[in-house]
Amino acid sequence: MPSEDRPSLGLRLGALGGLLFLHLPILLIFLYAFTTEERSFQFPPPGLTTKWFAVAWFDRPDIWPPLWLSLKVAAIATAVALVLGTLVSAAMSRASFFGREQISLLILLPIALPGVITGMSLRSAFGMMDIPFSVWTIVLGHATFCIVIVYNNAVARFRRLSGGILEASADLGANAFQTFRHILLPNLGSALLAGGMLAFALSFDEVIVTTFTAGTGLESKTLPIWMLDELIRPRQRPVTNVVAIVVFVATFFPILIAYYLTRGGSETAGSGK
Amino acid sequence: QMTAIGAGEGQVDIVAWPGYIERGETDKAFDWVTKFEAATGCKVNVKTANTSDEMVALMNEGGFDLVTASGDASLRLVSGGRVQPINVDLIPSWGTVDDRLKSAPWHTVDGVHYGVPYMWGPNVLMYNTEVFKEAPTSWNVVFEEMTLPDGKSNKGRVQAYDGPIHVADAAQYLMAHKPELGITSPYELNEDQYKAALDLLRQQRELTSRYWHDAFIQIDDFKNEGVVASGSWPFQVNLLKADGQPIASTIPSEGATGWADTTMMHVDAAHPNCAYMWMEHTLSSNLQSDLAVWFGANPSVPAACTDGRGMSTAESCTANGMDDFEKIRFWTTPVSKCSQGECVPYYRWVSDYIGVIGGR
Amino acid sequence: MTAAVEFLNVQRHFGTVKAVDGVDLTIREGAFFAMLGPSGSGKTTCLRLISGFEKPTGGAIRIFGQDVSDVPPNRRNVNTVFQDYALFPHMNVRDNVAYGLMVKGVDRTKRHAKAEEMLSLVKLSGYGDRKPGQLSGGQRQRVALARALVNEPRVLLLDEPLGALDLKLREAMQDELKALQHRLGITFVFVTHDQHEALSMADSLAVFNEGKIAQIGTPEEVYARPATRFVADFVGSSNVLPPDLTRSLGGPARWSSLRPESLRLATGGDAKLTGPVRALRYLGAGTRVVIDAKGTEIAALIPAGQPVPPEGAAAGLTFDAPALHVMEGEK
Amino acid sequence: MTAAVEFLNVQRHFGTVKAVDGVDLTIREGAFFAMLGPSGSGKTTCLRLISGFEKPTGGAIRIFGQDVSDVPPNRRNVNTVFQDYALFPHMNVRDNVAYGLMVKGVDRTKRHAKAEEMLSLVKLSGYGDRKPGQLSGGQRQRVALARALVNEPRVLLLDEPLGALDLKLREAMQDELKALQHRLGITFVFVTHDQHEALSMADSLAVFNEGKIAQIGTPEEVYARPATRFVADFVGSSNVLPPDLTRSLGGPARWSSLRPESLRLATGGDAKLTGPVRALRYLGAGTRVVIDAKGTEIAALIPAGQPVPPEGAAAGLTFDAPALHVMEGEK
Amino acid sequence: MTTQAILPERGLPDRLTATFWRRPRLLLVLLLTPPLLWLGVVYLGSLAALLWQSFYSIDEFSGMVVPEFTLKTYAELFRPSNLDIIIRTVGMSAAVTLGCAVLAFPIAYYAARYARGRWKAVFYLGIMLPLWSSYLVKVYAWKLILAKEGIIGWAATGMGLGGVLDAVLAIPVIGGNSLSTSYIGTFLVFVYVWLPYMILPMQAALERVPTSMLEASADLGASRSQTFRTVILPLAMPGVIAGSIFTFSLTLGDYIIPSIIGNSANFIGMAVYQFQGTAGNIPLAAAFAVVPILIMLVYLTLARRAGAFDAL
Ligand SMILES: Nc1ncnc2c1ncn2[C@@H]1O[C@H](COP(=O)(O)OP(=O)(O)OP(=O)(O)O)[C@@H](O)[C@H]1O
Ligand SMILES: Nc1ncnc2c1ncn2[C@@H]1O[C@H](COP(=O)(O)OP(=O)(O)OP(=O)(O)O)[C@@H](O)[C@H]1O
Ligand SMILES: [Mg+2]
Ligand SMILES: [Mg+2]
Repeated sequence: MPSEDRPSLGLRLGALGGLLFLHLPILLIFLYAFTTEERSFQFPPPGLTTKWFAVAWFDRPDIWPPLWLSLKVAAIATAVALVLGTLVSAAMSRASFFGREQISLLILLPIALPGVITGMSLRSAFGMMDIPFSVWTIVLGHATFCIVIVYNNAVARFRRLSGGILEASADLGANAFQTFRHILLPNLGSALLAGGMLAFALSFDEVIVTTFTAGTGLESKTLPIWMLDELIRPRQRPVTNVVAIVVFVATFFPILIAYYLTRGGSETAGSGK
Repeated sequence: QMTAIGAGEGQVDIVAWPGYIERGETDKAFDWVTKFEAATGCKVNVKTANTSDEMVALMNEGGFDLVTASGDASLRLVSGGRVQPINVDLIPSWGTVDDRLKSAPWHTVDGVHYGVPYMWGPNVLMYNTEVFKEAPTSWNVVFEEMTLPDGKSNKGRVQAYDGPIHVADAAQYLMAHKPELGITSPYELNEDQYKAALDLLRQQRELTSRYWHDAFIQIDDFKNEGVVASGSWPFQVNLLKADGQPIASTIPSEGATGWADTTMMHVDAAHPNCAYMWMEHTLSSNLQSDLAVWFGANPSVPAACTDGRGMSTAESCTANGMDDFEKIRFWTTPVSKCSQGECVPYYRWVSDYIGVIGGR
Repeated sequence: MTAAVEFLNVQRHFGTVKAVDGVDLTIREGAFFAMLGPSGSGKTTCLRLISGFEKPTGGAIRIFGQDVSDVPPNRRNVNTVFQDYALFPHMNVRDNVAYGLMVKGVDRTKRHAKAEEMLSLVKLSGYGDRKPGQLSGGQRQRVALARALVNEPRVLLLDEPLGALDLKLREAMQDELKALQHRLGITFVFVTHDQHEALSMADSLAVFNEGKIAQIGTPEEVYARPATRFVADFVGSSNVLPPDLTRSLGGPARWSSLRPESLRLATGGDAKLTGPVRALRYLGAGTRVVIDAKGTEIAALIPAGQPVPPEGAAAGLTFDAPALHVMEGEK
Repeated sequence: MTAAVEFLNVQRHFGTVKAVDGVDLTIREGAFFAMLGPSGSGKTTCLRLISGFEKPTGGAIRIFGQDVSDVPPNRRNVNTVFQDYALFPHMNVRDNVAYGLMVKGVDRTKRHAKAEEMLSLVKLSGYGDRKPGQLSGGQRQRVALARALVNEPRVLLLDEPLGALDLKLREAMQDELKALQHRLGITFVFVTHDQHEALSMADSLAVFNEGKIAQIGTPEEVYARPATRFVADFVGSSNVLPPDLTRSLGGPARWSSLRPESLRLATGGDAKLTGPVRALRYLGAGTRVVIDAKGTEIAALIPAGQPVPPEGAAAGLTFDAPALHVMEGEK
Repeated sequence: MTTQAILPERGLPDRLTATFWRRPRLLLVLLLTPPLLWLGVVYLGSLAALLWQSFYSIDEFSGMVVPEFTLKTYAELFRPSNLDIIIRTVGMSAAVTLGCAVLAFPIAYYAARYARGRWKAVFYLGIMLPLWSSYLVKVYAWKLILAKEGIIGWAATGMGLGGVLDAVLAIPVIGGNSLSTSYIGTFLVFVYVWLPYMILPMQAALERVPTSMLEASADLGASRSQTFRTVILPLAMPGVIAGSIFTFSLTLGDYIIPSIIGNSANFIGMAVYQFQGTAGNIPLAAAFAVVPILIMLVYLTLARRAGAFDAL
């Protein structure tokens, strides 16, 4: 487009409207964290109060175990996905080899197949092998679809990374491990961060696979499952909104930081070319 | 079968209907778990299930000790071998159980008891009192298209239960309005009777904008979706009333289906001692009495109405239909062998009802 | 004196592609050796065989007399200036240059001192704190050079290091590189597809064609006495004469070459080649005149200042007999 | 004859960057006009002003006499061959070429016929079904050319179209372009930073420096009589002589230029410039000898075949008086 | 010169490096083994286990699985009411994908082409943040928005547009008593929750379209809309397809949204969930699961041909 090209009115409205569409329901979630109703909502809210924040903080010890569990599951799943995703993307970025296409399909499968199927097949496999439900069964399910997220980010970066810098490192006397530590990791870092963040977010908010791979006890109730229970069984329903918006607000800055990190990263990585 | 109760295992896992096992979290006044846990050291873990089918599935999968199974699930569990016979001698309060329930066919097979009666009640017709100044007298408000007292059609303003057992409600309606079909029990339908019931349900599909299987979503729908009448449980009625909504319930002239639930024990129960302790607790504590008030149902121990161990009173029991036992046709699993000879079995109810909801 | 690099019948095939197909080569120590050839002729592959990024599928490679078939790139004291420089984008210039020392475990102050020394060698003192992204093309090129030199390699490989620079900068860098090699005395192996660059910089060059060496020798040898038609044509835009034309000009019935600058306009009757002028190209330092000598196009370079015949006019060209070079490599 | 393109004191500033800073320019119809200049001198911006992708911040542009300030790019009958070709990767070659006709609504068979015609013009008949990704650099360049020509533009803009090609291919394409322009008679505006290319192809050229035109004229004028030191230096590697040296050689006390090829080795006492030989560069067609004439480096091009003094030896150079060109543009 | 031409080997890392250099395949195998064990054995193994069960059947009365090979379950899958479910779900998935594509395009296009500096960050946050706010809470928020006495109804009445809303709801099949009990509502909520998954790959694809391509098109006489249709859209297509893999598959398998918003008619996800979880009919659930697997495999094959994998 010419440098003085301006977006047309229709495009601006479309883009702005789209963003609003994405955020209006979230505003509503904010609003209903302050409603005075306790059980089920109606519009407009009959009154506003801030007491639910206090209630969530002081009176609801049942929030914390699911929150920690979700953080733990997401952290472990992300870590596993980071390792496995980086390994495949490293392999896939190398010269072609037999079965490459099939592997790329396989990596994609857990995200391309609906979550019910992933969840149900893992569950029936657990059943057949008599694996008891635990944190690890949840992690197993989550890591499976997180790999592809990490992989996508890493493989794109590998593609952009000029192969030259890895050879340059070896040429200057670095062994494979030094090259990994000093060249590959710093250049891959921001892509892994972005992939990791997204994977974490997905895992943190996952319900569908989790309902299949989590046991029934309290100790395997992740935050989304807790929310599901809360929502179909309304007591102090605004508390779920409070939890949702606290998570939302808490993630605002990490996302912003990740944005600036990955943006900067893509620029420097591109300049190697 | 157990012969003696040992020390508790520290926990008991129960599959239950929503609202059945309260520990004072929804309402501080309703708590029949905390004391049990304190007394026995058995921690109670509850998995709620919204339909009988879900309960059967959960029990088939295992990992639970007890289930509050309704009549449309209990026999399936027995014949599937998922539950074990109960040694009533190990339950000291067995003798206080309502005689009408002690050997009810939905949990007693060949004289062997497979559970302890828990609670029973009718599927009432819940309605909005602003629309119905007077209680509707017939289920026709949810089955036939009509103009309601507020002058608007009932189309889109009624709901029905999202479980195949709802076919029985249709059959019961036909019992009264199409006697020529010769239906004697809504759970025993031959092909013609079954077909007529399905046709009625298809007609109902036109009126129903959403089926309910989740009690709380139904509550939301009565509040926000303009739903004014539906088959329901006293539980929702009570919650909505407590919220100040213009809601009431009735048993119309055709009668009502109802549920009678039994606490049954899994064959592979991992915590049998706690399970027995819980079964005893269900009969002897404030549970029967308070649950009856909470859920709007009837205790299996008649004394619970009057002995002041909980909130029930003789009046509240009467209001919940303690004396209507004979009028209620309790959920039982339809089987192919029936008093008419050949009946449509339950698995066809399942798939056909999915079809009806899908508009077929 | 041992040879710095030796190729003994080296082959590198990729499936059916014979990238390098039986190359014998000796690069003497301290040489400025150029590899010249069209795109795809196997120059880069040869360089990568020396640095160890490719392995020969046949033959052997020796570096300072030692067979290197089992020596991975990081252990060859041979460094490369990559065509795209391949600077590490996340490190500043100083760390880039010091990288080779860092991986060897040289301590921080020492390696930074050495890096500064290298940077001043390539006239970039004071740029140590910049990131590669903040440098111009020519500066990046010099950082790449400094980085490759920091390990004091015994052979420096340069893969078209000047390809991405514009003409002015390129000429300046050519001079610098030449001076640097002079000063350091390291063996330079330089890949290019620009014949001017190869001729003016190398003291020895190999012309590649389709994975084979077409000719090897000094620039003067290769330019003035091309062995084959391919070399004659590729190294400078020579006129290639078919056997019968060679004979009619007094040579044997063989292919021969005639450089445009050795031709001049005939005055009077001394014309050896005649025909109409087909094309004129002004080149600043002279004009290129192409005549059609009975089907063979012959180009002559007429120095600036001399009169040039108009397009279409008949013209005669002449040359001194020794300028006609018979190519031994062609039958 | 109207001018094809006219710039009247055109300016294009980006914030504080004066990319084009007061350019007056007239390109006559049918010309092969080159814009030459170092990187960042504003050549591309000028081209984009003609095609309409930039709007002048001052001055006016006329195309065939008509002011185009209000005419968007798609309505100017001016087409561009982009530096990176910008072929549509999702269309085959034929559809790429026919694109300009398709958007005009020409029907399928007609536009395909025309596309084939264009492809044969650029010698690519039979390549219509390939995707751009399956072509070599030179072939892509020709597709871009065919695509730009299909609309029969009255002005064709070429932004360094040969920059990405290697030397051999580039020379071939230069000849082809030149021939094509000859045949079609369209006005070509050609951007390059390669002075050889500009000199040999253009019949008129503008030398840009920092957003301004440093000199405009025929290649001969610009090469032989540079107006400023910048031009002398940029267009061919001229020797630039400071005023006192000019005067000592018999000229006025002004800056002057002296082309290397107009210098020759002095035999006997006719040396006008003397000094030690600083550098020798073999160029095939000759050798470049640089002497240090009292602080000013003077390069001379000695044709092949003549004896060349060794490095370090004292040498004398001479020239014919008219070769000394005094630059009017410098005080 | 004193340095050696060949440097000595220093310890294990160097030795391993040399081994990897001599046998590049070895490194490849080492890299691929852990992920392939995970995905190939654990994941594919589980899928196979599931599919295996689709050849079992269920005892109709007790609900216990009969572990004997039979095709009975597949016969059941082709019952009209089950076919309805499949068609309904695939139709909804296609509609949602289309809806997402249409809605995502302006956002992705603006973010890729025009947003600069701070606005770029705003767009990034604007797209990413909804991903971080609980899916369930969002869905319940929509229930309130779409309810008969919810926000849309309230706003429509307030603005005197009640008639428009009624007219929309009166459309046969997709209409209903209220937005929250109609297919329109289900569609809206699906589009909403999956929209970011469409925007991200689309934006990435659009960012890769070089500006010179658009200039070339304008230069050749194309108007904005012609450029859009003939250049931008085809070049952004791999991104759209990549996004559609997400939106299509996510819709195909979701069971929570249609059970909260909509008219109670089953979707594949619900059916699978109910047959497996509620009804315990694992064979039928497994047979149902085969449907999306087949659909997605075909879809992926086509997508790969369109080059969408590179755009993911
Ligand atoms: N890894 C590879 N796999 C397959 N073929 C290859 C590989 N590397 C090089 N080739 C082929 O080998 C031949 C020689 O390639 P090489 O890169 O050595 O040429 P070059 O002379 O450097 O050309 P250029 O001037 O274009 O860089 C080419 O045909 C190339 O396509
Ligand atoms: N859109 C823009 N915004 C800001 N500055 C610009 C823009 N376009 C060009 N410039 C600046 O204007 C000057 C002239 O740029 P232009 O691209 O015309 O140079 P050029 O002569 O074509 O150089 P090159 O040979 O490198 O292509 C440069 O300093 C450039 O950075
Ligand atoms: Mg190369
Ligand atoms: Mg430019």
